This record gives sequence, C-alpha cells and structure tokens, in this order.
Amino acid sequence: MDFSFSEEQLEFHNAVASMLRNEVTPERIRARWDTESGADAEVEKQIAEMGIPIMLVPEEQGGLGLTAVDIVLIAEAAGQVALPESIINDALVCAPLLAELALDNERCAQLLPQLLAGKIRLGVGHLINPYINFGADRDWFILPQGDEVHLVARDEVMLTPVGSVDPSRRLVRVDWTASEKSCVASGNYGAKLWRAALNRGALGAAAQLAGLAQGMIERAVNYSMDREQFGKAIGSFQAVKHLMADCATRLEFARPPLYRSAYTVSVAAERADYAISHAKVATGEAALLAARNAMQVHGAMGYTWECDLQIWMKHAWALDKAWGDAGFHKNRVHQWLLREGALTGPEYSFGRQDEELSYA
Amino acid sequence: MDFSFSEEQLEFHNAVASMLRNEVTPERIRARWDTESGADAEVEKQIAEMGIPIMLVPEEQGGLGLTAVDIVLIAEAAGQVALPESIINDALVCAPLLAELALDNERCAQLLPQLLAGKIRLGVGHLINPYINFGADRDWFILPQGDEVHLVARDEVMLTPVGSVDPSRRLVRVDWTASEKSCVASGNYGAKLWRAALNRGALGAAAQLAGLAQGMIERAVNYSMDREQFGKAIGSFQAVKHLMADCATRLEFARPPLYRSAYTVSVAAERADYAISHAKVATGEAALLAARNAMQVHGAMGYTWECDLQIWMKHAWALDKAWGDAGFHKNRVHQWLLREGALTGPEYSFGRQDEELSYA
Amino acid sequence: MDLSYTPDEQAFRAEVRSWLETHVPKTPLASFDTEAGFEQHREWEKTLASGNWGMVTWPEAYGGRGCNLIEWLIFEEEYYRAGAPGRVNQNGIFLLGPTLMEYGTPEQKARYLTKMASGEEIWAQGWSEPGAGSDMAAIRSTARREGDEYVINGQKIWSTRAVYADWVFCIFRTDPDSERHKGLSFIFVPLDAPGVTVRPIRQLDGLPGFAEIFFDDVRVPADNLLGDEGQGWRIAMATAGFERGLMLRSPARYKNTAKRLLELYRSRDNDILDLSIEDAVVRCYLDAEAYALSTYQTASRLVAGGSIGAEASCNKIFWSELDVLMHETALRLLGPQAELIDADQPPEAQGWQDGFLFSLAGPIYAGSNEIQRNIIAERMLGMPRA
Amino acid sequence: MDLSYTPDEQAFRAEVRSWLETHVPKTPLASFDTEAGFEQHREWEKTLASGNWGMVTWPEAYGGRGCNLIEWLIFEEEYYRAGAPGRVNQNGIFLLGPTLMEYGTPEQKARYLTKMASGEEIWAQGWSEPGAGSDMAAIRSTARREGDEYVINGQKIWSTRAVYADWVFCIFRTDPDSERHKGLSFIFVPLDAPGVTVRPIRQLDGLPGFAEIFFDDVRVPADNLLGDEGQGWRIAMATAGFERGLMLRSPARYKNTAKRLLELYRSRDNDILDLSIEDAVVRCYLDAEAYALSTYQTASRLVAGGSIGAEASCNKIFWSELDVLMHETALRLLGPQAELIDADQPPEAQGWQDGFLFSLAGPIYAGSNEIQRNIIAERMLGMPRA
Repeated sequence: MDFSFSEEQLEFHNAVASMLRNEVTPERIRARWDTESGADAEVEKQIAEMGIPIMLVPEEQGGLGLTAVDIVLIAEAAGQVALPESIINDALVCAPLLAELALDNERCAQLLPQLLAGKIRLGVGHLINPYINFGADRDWFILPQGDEVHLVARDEVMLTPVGSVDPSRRLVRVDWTASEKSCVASGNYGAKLWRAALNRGALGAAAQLAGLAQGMIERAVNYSMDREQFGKAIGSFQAVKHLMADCATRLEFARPPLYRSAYTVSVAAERADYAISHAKVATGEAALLAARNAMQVHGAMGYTWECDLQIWMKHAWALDKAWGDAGFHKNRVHQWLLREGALTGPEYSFGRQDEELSYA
Repeated sequence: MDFSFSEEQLEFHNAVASMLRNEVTPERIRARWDTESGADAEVEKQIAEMGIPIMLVPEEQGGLGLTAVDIVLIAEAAGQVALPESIINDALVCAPLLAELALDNERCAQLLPQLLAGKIRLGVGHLINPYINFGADRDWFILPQGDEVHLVARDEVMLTPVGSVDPSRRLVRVDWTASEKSCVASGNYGAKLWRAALNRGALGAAAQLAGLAQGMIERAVNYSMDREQFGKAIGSFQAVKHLMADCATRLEFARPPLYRSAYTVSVAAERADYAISHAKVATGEAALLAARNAMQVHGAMGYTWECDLQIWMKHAWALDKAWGDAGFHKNRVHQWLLREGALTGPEYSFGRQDEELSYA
Repeated sequence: MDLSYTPDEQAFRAEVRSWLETHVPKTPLASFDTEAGFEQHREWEKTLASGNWGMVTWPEAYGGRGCNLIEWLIFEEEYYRAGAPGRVNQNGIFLLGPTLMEYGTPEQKARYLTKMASGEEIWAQGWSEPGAGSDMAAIRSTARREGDEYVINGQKIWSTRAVYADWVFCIFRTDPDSERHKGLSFIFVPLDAPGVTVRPIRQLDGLPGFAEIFFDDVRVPADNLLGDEGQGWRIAMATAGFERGLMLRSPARYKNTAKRLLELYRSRDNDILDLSIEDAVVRCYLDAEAYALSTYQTASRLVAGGSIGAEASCNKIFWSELDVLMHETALRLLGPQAELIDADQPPEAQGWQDGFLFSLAGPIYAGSNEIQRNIIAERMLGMPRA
Repeated sequence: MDLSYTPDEQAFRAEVRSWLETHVPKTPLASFDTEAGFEQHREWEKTLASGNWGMVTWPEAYGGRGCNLIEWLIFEEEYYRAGAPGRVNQNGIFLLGPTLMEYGTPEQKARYLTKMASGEEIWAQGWSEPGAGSDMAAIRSTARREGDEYVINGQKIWSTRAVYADWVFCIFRTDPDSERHKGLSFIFVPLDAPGVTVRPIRQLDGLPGFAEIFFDDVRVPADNLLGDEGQGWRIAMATAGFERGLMLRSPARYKNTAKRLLELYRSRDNDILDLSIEDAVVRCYLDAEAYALSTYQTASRLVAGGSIGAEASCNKIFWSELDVLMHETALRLLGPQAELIDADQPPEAQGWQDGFLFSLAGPIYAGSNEIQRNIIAERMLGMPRA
C-alpha cells in the first residue's frame, strides 16, 4: 500500500506545470477567444512535444505506454491554468479509444499511426455529452449509435457550432447517419468501450476541476491581499478567510478520491465506475464552491469581463456538467452503494483485495 | 389585505409572554426534570386562568371563541421560554377536537364541560406521532384507528413510559383496543378531523420552534458578549457574528409563513395543508440552525449539563420531528406544487382570492 | 390580520392586468445594456408613463397614482405575471425617487420626479469609487463650491446604467478637510455635462452594464445639491436603506423565477437523476414565497405608519442567496445543456444562464452580504463592534 | 502508487481480525464516563496489552509492535469492524504518547509509555482553563520550582476522562513574569496527589465526561517536567498537532458510522418521504471514504519521511462536520423516533442520539473550527493575520 506518486511522476508534472504557467497566460487565453478555432498552435506543439497526447497508448502500438496515474497530475495542472480543454480529452479519451479499436479493426489500425504522428485529429462523441468541444477542427469522428461504435470522416458529418458561456470552448453539434460500413465495434464490446471512454473522460474533467479550484483559490487569495477596504487588506477579515478556508478544505478532500480513481482506471478500468463517480462529484463540488467564493471575495471586480477570474469560473461551470453531471454520478454511486453485497465497511476503502481493487 | 396582528392580539401576547418570562425560568424547568409528572402546577394554573387552554373552543360551547391567529403568538412565547409543552397541544389540538366531536356525539358533549372546567385532562393520539407527551396524567384519550376516532378512558388503555432526549418531555406509548362503543367518528368525517388535528398540532409545534429559535439566538448573543477570548468578547469576532446573523435571517423568513399558516387554519382549516407544511419546514430549519450555531458559539460550555442552552436545544430537536417531520411536510408541499393546476405565479401568494385563501 | 384582498385591491389588480395585457410588447426587448435595447426600454418607460404606471406609489402630481405599498405589490405581481420588460430607470424610480420624496425641495421634486416617472430622464447611480467598494466613507471625489456652482473632480465606478443614462446621482466630498462620513454631499450630475467622461465596464456576460465616470472640473448648479451640504452620508444611508429594502427587489420577481423553475423541473421530470433536486426546487419555491409574505408583512407595517429597521439586511441576504440558489438549481436541471448561450437554447431553457451570471452580483452589490451580516449582528442583535 | 495491500499487510490484517474475533467482549461495555464502565474499559486496555495491541505503532520495548502508519490504519479498520470498545486511554496513547516519544527522556519513555500501553495508567488531558478555551496562551495556573519539586496552583477545565483517570498532563506557567506563549511548561500530575481536587462536569447526556481540576499547593517531582522548562507551548502545539491530525480520529470510525448509516437507510427504504435524504446518505458515505483515502495518502507521505502541515486543520473541520452530518442524517431517517433514549430504541436505531450529542463537541474541542479556518487561511493559504 503506497498512496503516493513516484519521483518520475512528480518531476514530469513539475516540468509540464512550469511550461503551462509560462505559456498559458490569461492574456493568451483571451487572445484565443477572438479567433474562430480557439486554438493556440504554439501551446499545442509544446504539449505534443512532451508526448502528452499519446501517453496512454501502449508502447507496442507506438505510444508511451503510461497510465492514468501518470496523466492525472498533468490534467490537474492544465486545469490550474484554465487551459482551454481539448488536449486532455485527446489524451485520455480519443487516443486510447482508437488504440483499443485498432487492435481488431483494420480502418482504425490504419488511422492510429497518423493520429500518433499528429497528422490527423480525432473527435469522440459520447451519448452523455450533447456536443463535442473543438469538434470543428477534427478530421475523423468516433460516434455512438446505441452501443455501436462508428468511425466516420469529417465529410460524412454535418457540424453546427453552438455557443458556450465559456468563451474558451468551441462546441459543435454533430449530425450524421450510421451505416454498416462505419461501424467498428458493437454489442457488449461496444458498450464496454463507451463505458471506459466515459470514465476516462470524467477522470480528465475531474482532474481539471481540481486544478481549476486550486487556480481560483490562488487568485482570490492574492486579490484579497492586494485589495484594501475599511483601511486593511480584505484578506485579513475573518469572513473572507473562512470563505477561502472552506474552499481549501473541500479541495483537500477531493484530491484523494481523484487520485484513487486514476489508479482504479489504470489497474481495473472495467470496474472503475464507483471510484470515477466519487472523483467527479467531489472535484465538481470543490470547483463550484471555489468559483462562488472566489467571486464573492473579488466583489464587483469579479463581475467584470476584465477580471481574469471569469476564465476559470466559466471553465469550471462547463466541466462540472461535462462527462456526466453531479446528478448522473451521484446516482451511479447511489446504485452502487445500495446493491446487494456492496462492500461498505471500514476495511474496504480500496475494495476487495483478493480481486485486486474491485468495486464490482 | 392586512398582514398584521391587532392591538388586542399584541397586548394579550405581551401579557402572556411577560408572565411566562417570570414564571418559566430555567431553574423551574430543571426542577420539573426530577419529578415523575414533569409538571409545574403553578404555571399551569396561571395559564388556565388566562384562558389559553379554551381559547379555540367556540363561545357557544363555553370557550373563548378565538382563532389560531390569536394563539400563534402565545405558542411562540411558550417556545421562547422553552415551556415544557402540553398546554399548547391542549389548546390547539385537544380542546378543539373534543368541541368539534361534541357537536354530534353525546359522550363527547358530556365530557366537554368538564374539560373546559379543568376537571379532566384529555390526551390525543395521532398516527403521525408514535407517542403522547404528558400522556400519563390524562383521564381520557382520543385515539385513531385508521380514519376512525375513538374516545377511551384512562382505565381502558395501557400506558408505557418511554424516555426522550429532552428531559422536559414525558412520553408514553398507548396500547389499547378499539371497539364499536368507543368510536365517536369515522369515514370521511373522521379523516377530516384527524387532518385538522395534524395541522393544528403542527402549527403549535411550528410556533414553538420559532420561539425556541429566538430564545437560543438571544442566549447565544448574550453569552458571546460576556465571554472573552484572545482578549475580547467572542461576540466581536466576525465568524461568531455571522453564525448569529445566519440564524436571525432564517428566523426572520420563517415567521411570515408561520403567521400565514395560522390565518389559513383560522379561515379555511380544511385547505391549510400547504401553508402549515411551509410553516413547519421553515420554523424547524430555523430552530435546528439556531441550536447548532448557538451550541458552536457557547463552545465547551454549551456541551455541559449545567448550561441552560440544552433546555432549548433538546426541546427544538424533539418538536422538529413532532406532528410530521421535515420529510413529511416537504413531501406534502412537493405534492401540492406538482399537481395539475397548482397556483404558483407571483399573483398567488395568498391563494386564489375568489375562493377565499384556497390552496386546494 | 386579513389576508384577502379588498374589493378595491381586486379592482386595482384587474385594471393593472388589463392595461398590461394590451401594452406589454409581444416580443422581448433587447438587453438594456445595449444601445438599441436601452432606447427600447426608454420607450417602454414612456408607454408606462402614458398610463400613469411609471411609479404607482407616487403622488398624481408627479405622474404616479398615490397607491399604497400593498397596491404596489399587487402592481408588481401583475407586472411580472405579464412578463413586462425590466425597469431601465430603476435607479431613478426605486432609489433616488423615495430619497427625493424625503429630502428634496418642492422644486426638485417637481423638476426631477416628473421626468423620472415619464421616462424622459433615465438615472445612473454613482455610489462607489475605486478602492472604496462597500466602504462608502472612503470617498475622495470632490465638489468645490464656487458661487452658484459646484466644481466636481474625481472618479466613480460600478455605476449601473451610466453608459446610456442621462443623469447620475453621487456623493462627493464638499469639505476638503473632512474625514470618513463627514463633509459629504449628495449631488446630481447630467452625464452630458462638459468634463464628464463615461468609460463602459463590461460585465461577465460581455455587455457594459456599468461604467466608470471621470469628472474633470465638471460644473453643475448649486441647486443640484440634495438636502444640505455635509448631509450626504445620511441621505445616502437612507437611499441604501431603500435599496436593501423592499422597493428594488420586488418579491414578484422571485416568485416568478420560482414558478419558471417549477415549470422547468416538470418539463424534465422523467430524466432527473439528481438525488436532491426535488428538495432544492421545493426549497426555492418556499423561500420565494416566504420573501413575498415577509414583504406583505413589512408593507402592512409601513402602511400603518411603521418603519424599516436593521432587519432589511436580512432581506438583502435572503433574496440574493435565494436568487443564486434558484439559478444554480435550474442549471443543475439543464445538466450538460446549461452552458449554452440563450440563442442556442430551447425556449424553456432560456434566461437561466444569463440570470445565473446576474444573480452572482446579488450577494456583492448594495453592501456585500458579509457587510449585511455584520449589520444584522451589530444593529439587530446588538453584538459588539470589532 | 500501489493501492493494494502487500502480503505482509494482508497477513497483519488477518492476525488482527483473528485476535479481535476471539477477544472483543460479546456484550457492549458500559460508558467509560461511568465508574463501572471506566473499570471495564481499563480491563479491556489490559486485555489489548496482553496481546501487544495497546498501541501497535510503538516500539516493542514499550509494549507496541513497531508497526508503521499503514499498519495502524489496518489495525483501526479491523478494530472498528469488530465493534471493539472505545479507547478509554486515548489521551495517553494518541496524544501524550507521540509527544513523549518526541520530547521524553529515555527514563520517561520507559516509565510512562509502558504503563500507558499496558492500561495500568489512564490519562486525562488538561489543556484548557476557565476563560482560556481555544486561547491556550491565556493560561494562568502556575508551577513554582522548589528544589526538586514543582508546587502547582490553579485550575484546569474541560479535562476529558479526569473523573476516573490516574494521571493528567497539563501546561503551567513556570515563569511568573512571563506572558502569552512564553514561560509555560509541560508537566505530569498524578490525580491522587494531595491538593488535587477533581470536580466532575456533566455533559449534555448527563454523564461526567470531563472535569474541572483544582490544584492547591500540589507537589510533584521535577522529573515530571516534559522537555525543558519554558518549552511547554511548543510541546503542546506538537501534541495539538497529533490531536488535529490523524491519530485521534481514525478514518475507520467514520467509515463505520457511514456503513451503519447506509444500513439504517436501507432498513427504512420504504417509508422515506424526505426528498433529499438519499443525497445526504450518499454524501456522508463519500466524505467518510474521502477522509479514509486522505489519511492513507498522509500516512504514505509520513512513512516516506514527510511531515504533517497546516492541512491538518482541514482534517479537523472535515471529520467534525462530517460526523455531525452523519448523525443529523440518521436522526432525520429516524423521524419522530429519533428523540428516544437508546434504552427505548430498537437495535438498528441505537447509538444515533448519543452519537449526535457527542458529534456536536467535534467542531468545538481541540481548537474550534473557527480557529481552524483561521489557521488554514493564514498558514496554508498565506492570508494576513487580522
């Protein structure tokens, strides 16, 4: 039993976090808002150079063969700078899904090297998300039809942009028609792939939400020390301190479930539902509370377009409801806890050990 | 439209509140705890002399012919001093129920004058309450069997005392057998009587909960001004102030629904479910929050037997769950709000006016 | 206590309803934080005035109807029921109006109230200064008396409606040697006066809902002073009392939001997974109703000659937190669709995202809820100042 | 990261489980706040010691097993799983023990730890004084050095277990001219020493869970000083750190309560009307699990040589609020039956009312949650002191 990250994991996280802090500034995020694509090619290039998009693809397929535990801190760092999100989804959902499909589907096997080489972009639709973020710049799509998994090219779908409250997002609605030819997996196998995609997507959102919460707490604390009222820094008022302490406490207890869920996805992905749902609920709550209290600490300033806090807040509001909202995930936990034979005693924080971390 | 109490109502309230403040002190409440009956004959006598137990009985039957609006402030004042509760139930539930039954049942008609004269005591059981408070000193009982209403004498029932966390209470479980002879009402008429009893009982509990909340806020505020820490009165710390301000705010918005419900019971008792449930939920919340925050402000002192705060807290915990707990009442509101044709617009705060305050 | 409406009150309600049914625009107006929307709303104010509905509680002489507060509540209920446009002149009619009524000279009342009720002049408010926020006594902008004029210099911020409005009311320091609450005065400034520069501030939704105002040797007649010189703090506190109090936050608004929330909830009834959403919806409705009942109670007291006290701070906390909760609950009901802008939402889902952003300002402006809690503790409960 | 137990850890768990299955009393002991119950619990401590289970993390020399913190967590999980009695000596083993380990002389360790682990000596703690509360620096009780002895005068309050315990550890002012945090020393006092008077304080449940202790020229050997004279504040802070930290609030306890709450919920499944109770039950379980996971994370860090920081204040807030919430939720599930005393409750409903009363102390003792929020803001987030 060792609930800690390795030296290598921490070092890689530090390198990525440092790069993100330098490159993903509020100014550069705002600069994207006025562009149609919403992209920042320079940042994407550096992230690609660090291998992040292909981290979870097995080595024998040309990826880095790393695990969700290796990427969770990276996703958190992305949230901390409010990185407009596509890369985290690309790495956690798109690449692993195509790699899995490539094992036994020829069309997917042909596409995978191109994806790994950065020559094409892949978008993944999922029934739980009505839209695809940054869908307009994708060359290929993996889309659901019930349990079936379909692979379709850009010119076989119709994309309609829809506006998000978060100016960093570029949502599209995808209209398309499934065919026998486009189907690359189905039945139980398809259902398993969609469930795994949902859990990995939710893990990415949860990690970013934790990072966003951290980012908002930092911004609000800094603001509270600069801003004076009634002759002293507002951060010295007990009411303001307690608003921030409450956020810090919620976040402190959202991270352990987050890391546990990354581990569970890594070692027993097919049984990760419960751990993932815990992580998504806890980080979503932490992020919403941080948004609310950071806003309150910023006062009228937080209500302006000029204030950078909005970059984090709006991102948090969107991600809280992506890849399953709190209702969906709380319900999954509820079902799990109430079923016959659920392992709920003090001795089962890590599941039944003889079945290696089972929550089944 | 006039949402205020009359001069007479306020004056009567002041007289009763003043008497209660003088007579119902923490010392005298504690003195009752060590007695088997839990009663204070002197206080009961004064309350009887003021006519409170017979307030709601029609004049033509020998009562004072007053309404729930006349008694709601009295019940609140009783809560404010944490009066061990039986009189409020006697006045709001027992006497009006017997009076209603007396209109067309001979046995009840014979009992009523004795009740009004204070010669007998009556206990009322209700399916929503598993026990009867101060049941051991009753001469007669009105008890439910489905929708049927039964009148039985003390020697026809078996009483078993059960202990409450609130040392001011004297609960008994009543075991008895219904007979054709004991039945005094049934069918729709019986159901209507039980529903009205529940609403009046809940009104009494709600009013006392508002008073208890007020009493706890006052005690905590006073304590916070006496008690020093870090060299100043703890009441000058913002965190302590805000705990109290939150209680005051909840209470401030629990009272209007309370008074509205008293009015509704007075003018359209058969359609008061919704108004009563709102009042019970709101006052229960206000009292539970006041208990929690008053306890926190008192610190370790509040955790002692010697501290009088417990008198109010324990009473509030018990009453919050008497005559329908929050779950029951929220559910009633939920049913009401969701039914076809519910009147929910801004113009319906007082129901449909052409039907005189209808929530049906 | 009589919680039924009198025949007169019912007749009044019927009159309001009938007039609104005829006059409320069939299509929603554009936001009054846009130039076009502002003018549409000004037109609506003029339409209201044409029926003498501009501010029903004012005397007829100023364009009102001499209604009491109960009738005002009825008017508001019908106003929200009808889905009528937001009041672009709320700073004037709800904030400055009652203040003028109390502190204005007969000439000022005649001059300003009439044009306010008629929609001819729209008002901005200028409470805050950079670095002052909830601490109004930290004001540094000055008004220097020179003959029959004041010469104004300095800066105001968070001035709502200032981008397109005609007038602003402000507090300035008229005694340069004064400190904190003393030496402040309440003065009206036309926003087209030479030396006034208005810099729009964009809100969270991208629209310029408020502005900074810079005053550079702006000259206004000494008649623009409300009350006495040096009395500004006291008058501003009275105005802030109206703001915290019932006028600006009509209970009908929250009841109407609660009703829409119920409708949204019903429309999603079959897909709801969230274990606590029913509870939140019920709580929102009950709290909105409690706020309405409380306002009727206060109105009854005021009609009978009573006054508003520190419990008004409870109002501010209650409606602002309720408003946030109602919108958060609606967004929870909308789930992944919540983030869409109104233009891409289906009809029943429109307004919630914008309303949510707007609700977040509630716990902040007009004295933050932290300040309100201090006031409740100190003035209502008698706890010691720090 | 490896969240599976090693074979050694699994073997350890099996050993604990098997020993407890044999030894845990079949019928619950009386409350250790009664005289009879206290002696029953002392006997249980002796039984534990007989199997070297008194404090598994201590060295074998002092009656422990030299376990690491992960093993301690496993021990605790099995302990709660088995429904074993509460630890009457928690002040000793969880609070004073770790402090002694860090600051004690070899002689003190041998003398005190061994008898602590064996259950021979039960400890009370004496942190607070009347009027001091969470402000430990306001201590006024004195210990005057006279030759080889300290002469102690003054008063302590809220001393848990003091009514029946053998020893108390306290902080006294050894430098009469000192102020606030300076001049304080950490001293052990036998509760049967001449001049010691213990006055029981009854708790909300009527039992004497704590006491006032009066010291009237009480003489103790100078050897009873822990650390150096004047170092009392620093040592007390370290002890308080253990208290806030993971030792005293084993996650197994909350997981076990959460499990019982789930069982209660299942048993009432068909009668539940409350619209938000499922949500509360789910939240309680997840939070209890989050606390367990967090503790494993901290334990992993400590095992690898890390230390506990200001985030321990988050722990204190989290477990204390969770404990209140779990019990409140259980009482909501019990509805009108909630108020009954345990003796009149059916088996599945027992313990909740008592547990609720006990949970209310959580946000207060060991530094109130208000103080903890200050600490988080100032030390963890770096916000300015008032």
